[in-house]
Amino acid sequence: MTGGIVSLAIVLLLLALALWAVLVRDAFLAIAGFVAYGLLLSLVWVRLYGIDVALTEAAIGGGLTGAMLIGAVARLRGTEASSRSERSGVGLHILALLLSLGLAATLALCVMVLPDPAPTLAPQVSQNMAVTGVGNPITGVLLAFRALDTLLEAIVLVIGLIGVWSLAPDRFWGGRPGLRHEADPDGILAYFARLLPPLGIIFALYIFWAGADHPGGKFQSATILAAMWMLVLMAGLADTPRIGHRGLRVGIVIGPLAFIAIGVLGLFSAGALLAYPEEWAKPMIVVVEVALLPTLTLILGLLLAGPPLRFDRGSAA
Amino acid sequence: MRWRWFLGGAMDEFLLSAATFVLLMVALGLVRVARGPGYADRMMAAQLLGTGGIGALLLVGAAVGEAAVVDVALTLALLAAFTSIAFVKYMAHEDRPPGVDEDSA
Amino acid sequence: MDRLLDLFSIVAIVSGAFFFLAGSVGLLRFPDAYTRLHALTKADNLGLALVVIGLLPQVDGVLAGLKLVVVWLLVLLSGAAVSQLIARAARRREKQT
Amino acid sequence: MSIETLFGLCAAALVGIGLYGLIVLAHPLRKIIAFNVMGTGVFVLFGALGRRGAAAGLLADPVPQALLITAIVVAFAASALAVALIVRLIEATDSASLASDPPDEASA
Repeated sequence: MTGGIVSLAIVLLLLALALWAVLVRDAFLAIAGFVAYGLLLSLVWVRLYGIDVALTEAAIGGGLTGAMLIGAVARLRGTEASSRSERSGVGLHILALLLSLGLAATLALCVMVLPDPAPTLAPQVSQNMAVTGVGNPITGVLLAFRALDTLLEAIVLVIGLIGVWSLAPDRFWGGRPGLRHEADPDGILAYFARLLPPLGIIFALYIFWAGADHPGGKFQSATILAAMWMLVLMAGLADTPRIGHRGLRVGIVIGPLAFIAIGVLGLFSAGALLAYPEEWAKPMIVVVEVALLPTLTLILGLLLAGPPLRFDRGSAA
Repeated sequence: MRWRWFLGGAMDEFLLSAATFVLLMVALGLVRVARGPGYADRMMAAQLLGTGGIGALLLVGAAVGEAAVVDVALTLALLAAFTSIAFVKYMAHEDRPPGVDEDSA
Repeated sequence: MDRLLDLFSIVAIVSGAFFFLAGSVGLLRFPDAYTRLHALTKADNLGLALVVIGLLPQVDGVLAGLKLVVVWLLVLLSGAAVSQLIARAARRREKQT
Repeated sequence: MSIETLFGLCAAALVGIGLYGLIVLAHPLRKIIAFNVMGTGVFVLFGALGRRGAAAGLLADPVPQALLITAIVVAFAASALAVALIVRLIEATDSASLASDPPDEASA
């Protein structure tokens, strides 16, 4: 019973924050609301027994997305007023209201008439888990049963990063992403950025290792590592690498390449693309995970840093 | 976990009620963020949410008996610090009008 | 013994919840940014500390308990750094006006 | 009402709120936030469906959950690309308008 009350409190707060993020006038306040919304979502996932999802949401929704939007709004300050004058008419408001109410009502209706018992793949997953050698069913799905999805996701991330980079002005191609952050003279931020990353790295590696049998894995781990990297950059203790750097490029493609190589190997050893030969499933999965970790860390961090804007180490743009 | 055999579900109920209460307190604190007036008050929101969210998460986690929820709380603790820093960093940056330089406090 | 531990948990968590209440009330009622910051950080850190202490007897194993304490220490660390930065930003703003 | 239905209805409302903001808000950055609200609504719906599929000793169907992890990461990448595009657009044109050349035609 109390479980219902806490869920209801979460739902009401979630809806209030969503309305806040959409309706409030000031863009900065909207982002503050959206960060809060992201934090609360990890509670939703815990209530729905998706601890792996909660970990990912806590890392991405509660961390990276917020920092990215705050950085953007700080750069776009002053453009709000001009776009506010461009307010859409009453007719469009009413139309939008009707459309979104209609969509929400349709979805709600679908939720009410869902089939019972619900269709599920859980029995198939738990029957076949032993073959993969890992204990966490989510990791099993990500790297064995639906490995193609995960491979394509890694490739999508690489393409996304190329997309962000290609927005650089021509003269800065190959340069360093983002603005150079000055070292904080107060020293508190610098102190914090020296203290937190070692702890973060240890925890990220723990989450990575735990992913085989407990909630965790490369996505969550890579997100934490990327956030720690960005913290060091924000404190001005280090600079972003040049995007033309060969080592960086290798790190970015190593994950998908290793994944594809092992997938093709499966074609010969197990008779199907991305299949693992028996007995070898777990080592293969570990190799893919280890190769994907640097790729994901670099891509998530560099997506946050944005397109290259300068070459020198001084502040520019 | 231990209390199940002693209090039945009563301890779980208590933990979930405490989580609800903490969430409501966070919501109450957000009223200040909405009212402002300064950016400092708005920046406090990140801090309040981080702490309150982690507290509620730990309580719910103990109630549903998922040990891994502590890992989620740890992730939030690490990343909420990161977001708070981004908040303060960018807002402090934009607070400074052009031409006025950093005055060391 | 176990019943006593449960009682201990309940007392600690209720006191923790009280500090969350105090923090939010302080945030709403205090007159300026510095006092509000004071209310927020003291109350939140103590609130979370008491919740963590209350949960300690409820977890299985030393590692889980250790992780709970680390959560609190991390929040304490970031709370200290972030509130310093907020106070500085508020002060800089005040000087300008 | 079961928890899954509660979160399912919440998800439906989130999708509605997000869609409304996506259409009505003028500033592109705000549109991205609204779009993300809409997206998380879909995720929550998916999560509720996954929880309904609890079976065989698992507390939720792991297949939708694994896809959700993928989805959250891809949604972040897509938002990052959108933000970069918008920052570039605004810096190149000095205007936060998405309208085509005459400023008040089709202010989407």
